[in-house]
Amino acid sequence: MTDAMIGLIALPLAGALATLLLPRSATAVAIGTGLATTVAAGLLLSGVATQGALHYEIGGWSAGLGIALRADGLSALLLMMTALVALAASVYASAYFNTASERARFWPLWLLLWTALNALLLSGDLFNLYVTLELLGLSAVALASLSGRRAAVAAALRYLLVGLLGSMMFLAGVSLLYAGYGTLDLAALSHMVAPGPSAWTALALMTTGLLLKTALFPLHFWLPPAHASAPAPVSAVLSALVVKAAFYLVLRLWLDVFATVVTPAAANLLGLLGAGAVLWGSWHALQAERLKLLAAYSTVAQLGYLFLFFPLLLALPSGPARDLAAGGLVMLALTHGFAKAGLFLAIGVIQQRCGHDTIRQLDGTAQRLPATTFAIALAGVALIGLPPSGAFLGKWQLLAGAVEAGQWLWLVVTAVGSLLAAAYIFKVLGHAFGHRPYPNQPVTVAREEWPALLLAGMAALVLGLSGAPMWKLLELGI
Amino acid sequence: MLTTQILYALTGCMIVALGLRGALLHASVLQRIVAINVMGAGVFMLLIAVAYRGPGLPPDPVPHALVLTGIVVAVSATALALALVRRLHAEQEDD
Amino acid sequence: MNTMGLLVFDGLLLFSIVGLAWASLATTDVRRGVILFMAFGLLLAVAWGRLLAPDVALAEAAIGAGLSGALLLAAVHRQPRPLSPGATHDSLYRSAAAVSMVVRWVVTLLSAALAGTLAWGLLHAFSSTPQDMLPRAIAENLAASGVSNPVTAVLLNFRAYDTLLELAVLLTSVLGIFSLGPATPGYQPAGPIFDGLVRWLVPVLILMAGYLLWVGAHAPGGAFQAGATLAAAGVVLRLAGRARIGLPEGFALRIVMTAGVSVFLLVGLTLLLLGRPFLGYPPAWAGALILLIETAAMLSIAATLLLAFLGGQPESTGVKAAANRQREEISRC
Amino acid sequence: MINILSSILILAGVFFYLAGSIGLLRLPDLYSRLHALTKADNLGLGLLMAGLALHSQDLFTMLKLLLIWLAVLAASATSAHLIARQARRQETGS
Repeated sequence: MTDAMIGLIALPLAGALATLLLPRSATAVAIGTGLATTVAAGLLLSGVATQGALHYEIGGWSAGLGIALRADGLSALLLMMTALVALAASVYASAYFNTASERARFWPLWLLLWTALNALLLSGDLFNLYVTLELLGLSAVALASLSGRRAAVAAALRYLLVGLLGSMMFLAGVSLLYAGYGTLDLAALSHMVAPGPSAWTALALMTTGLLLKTALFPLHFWLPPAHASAPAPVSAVLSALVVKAAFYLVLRLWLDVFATVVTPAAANLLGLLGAGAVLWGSWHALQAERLKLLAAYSTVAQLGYLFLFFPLLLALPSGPARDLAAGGLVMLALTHGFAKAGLFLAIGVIQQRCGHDTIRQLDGTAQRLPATTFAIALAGVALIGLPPSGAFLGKWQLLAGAVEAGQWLWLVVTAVGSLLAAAYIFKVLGHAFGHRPYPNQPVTVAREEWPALLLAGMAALVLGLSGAPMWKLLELGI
Repeated sequence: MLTTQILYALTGCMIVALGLRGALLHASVLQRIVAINVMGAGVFMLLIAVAYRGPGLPPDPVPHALVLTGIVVAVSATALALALVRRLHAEQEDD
Repeated sequence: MNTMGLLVFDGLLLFSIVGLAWASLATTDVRRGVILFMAFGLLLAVAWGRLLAPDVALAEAAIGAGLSGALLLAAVHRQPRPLSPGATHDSLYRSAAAVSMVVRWVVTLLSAALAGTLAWGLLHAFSSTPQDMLPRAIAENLAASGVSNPVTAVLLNFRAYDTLLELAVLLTSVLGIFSLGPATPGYQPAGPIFDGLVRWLVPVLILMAGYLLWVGAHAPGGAFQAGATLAAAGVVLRLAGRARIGLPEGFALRIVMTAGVSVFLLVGLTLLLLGRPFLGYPPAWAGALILLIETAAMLSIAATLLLAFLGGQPESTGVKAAANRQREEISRC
Repeated sequence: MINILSSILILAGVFFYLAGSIGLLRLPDLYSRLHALTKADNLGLGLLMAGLALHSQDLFTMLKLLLIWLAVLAASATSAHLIARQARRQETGS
């Protein structure tokens, strides 16, 4: 099973090299690599489900001297989501890019991004995490600027500089921890870290750096332009996976490594910022005139929900109520990943077939692109949090936890945010189902619409029904 | 506590702050890139100071290796940022 | 007296370093800022030497000050005129004048608070006895690592996985640069004096790169310092206006760019197939495998750093020669 | 004896460096500044290297010090030439 961990890193990395060296068969190599990587993620998930948390010492050196890879329920689930979303987006991308030179530039960077995501989710070492963050940041920026258009390049540049600032803060925190405890191994640190000036400062620095990267309000300013001007499959992965990788690290640090250091007051601050993100992001999504911008602002809002869980998880005593809240958090994160990827892919189809993504001019899209419109509707169900989507379960646990902990503010924020989400989704659907008769015949573009439909369907239907096994898996984790 | 270690570590903190301030305030994007590099150098100084054990004693090699990696990562990021700047200027001139 | 002298030296050095950092960021003349930043990098190299980190000092001088400086200076050169700061970036960022005094003070206080907190945490960390279990573990395992320079042992054996990913970062950066456009036009052929310098400097740099690579196993040096030196040879050739700067073309170029990651990964996976851990070198083979990986890494590092300086994928020489005749060259030397 | 000799050499080297730096700051135009800087610094570095070479244990270190001096000599001569030529071109307005 531990070989699956190496596979998750070595396969996409080898694939990146192969697509670079063999540009003519790059698409076939990349899809093959994607399938193999997805199999590895499945193997790891089943391994964690049967054997519990796994770890692997690279080079055979004990953790601390060397670098250890670790996988528990949380990271195995996120790795599986990464594989499914990235595979679907790969199939989509194989039809999306028209010219051979575009494809030759896209595939190596794409597989490097995938490598970075897997490496980050598996890493058990602080400095190694910094390297994976940089690999992730640089490959994401390179992909976001792929079109070479001015808006995309300007957004990518800002994305890069903000990301670097975040990495530097993270690295400053790492230095501080190494000065205090003499190790970079996360597992060892979680036993050693004690409340005190160096732990507080390190946590504050690393969290600030990661919040910049995960675009938590008010540090979200760079996200909408970058996500809205990237090519569709790239936007999908940026919104669904890349920001979530930084969120995963915040979660890992707060609930695992620094569990003894974090205070309810600090968690409340994160919760308040999350509330700000929900309201601000949803409001701007409602105001957006372009579909991609709407989706990007919706990402700001959806990340906000995830931070609402922090004060709850700190307030609730460990026990079934807290476990359920933690499960709800993961469920919400997974659902958003699938739904947002599906949404961005569907928007990409509209943009390519209709030549624009202006919401006001969508009239009749439902007649011309029925499958795409259906994918948007399914993704919308998940973004609003209607049953039977996974987000419904997630938000339900959020509300239950808030009631349990007596923190009513989060209840109000969730309700308002969901109403706003319903408003912006129905606004889009309202235009898409516009009454104006549309002369064209319905179009289906299978290789682009299937991935979008499957991802959205996963979010709206499958995840909600797979709650029980997932809860069990998570108990092995955090 | 070693005086040398503290002296260099505190200087590192100052350089980090100078870099951060420049990165947030500068209008010129090239100088923002320089500022981020300065900030990185400050962090590297912290690490090298942490590694120092005193005159005549072998320093801890781990932070040295980390800084070497960090320097290469920093130059990679700088190179990409400068390529983006160049492309942006080319696009602006086309307008 | 000796410690007193060292303290004075430290004080002067650190004062100059902070002063240069301040000056490089305080000026509104970008070119001046970049040159001061390069001086800052060189003094940092002295500081690393003072703190007994010669490996880092070499890398800082070659990469941090040298190549970063060259990249930045080339970028300053390419900036569209007028060079007055703010004016060219209005569309992107608020101009300097528009940033109000209040914002300036808030950011300054914020940065000062960061420095203060960081110092507070660090002093606290220093006040406890240093944690020496990791250096001790390295010393104990050094014999099995295949090299006797502990920094090389950490970089290429104990934490080899970091270095593998770091090479992937370099590759990513160059692929990103490639996708943003072709290389910048070359420079005019240099005059006789500069050309004379180049003629003997380049062989010396190549020799030095080989030496640094070899010596890295037991003394300061290694693939990164060697790769940067090799890249510097290419940069000098480029500045002298040579058409050929030692980079291969087409498929061969892609091979050189990926050699570091490829060889690293192949070694790691082969060991896995032979029943050892991923990247777990057998002690008897470790020295040879590290040298193999470092050689490939040096070539990739040199190629990627040089390509970063070119700012894109070089056109093949035949095309370039034709284009050069028409193209207006930037005069620099 | 060796100690005293090397100290004298190093102090002399430092003096030339100081003179060169003062020249850089005080002299009126680019050419004279360049003149002061390169001449004085090259001599200063040579003296410094000679002083250090007396301290070195083996021949190899001495050779390396000599090599450093030669490399700096060549580099500073070339860069001084390039700077001066560029300045002259700007003056003549070509």
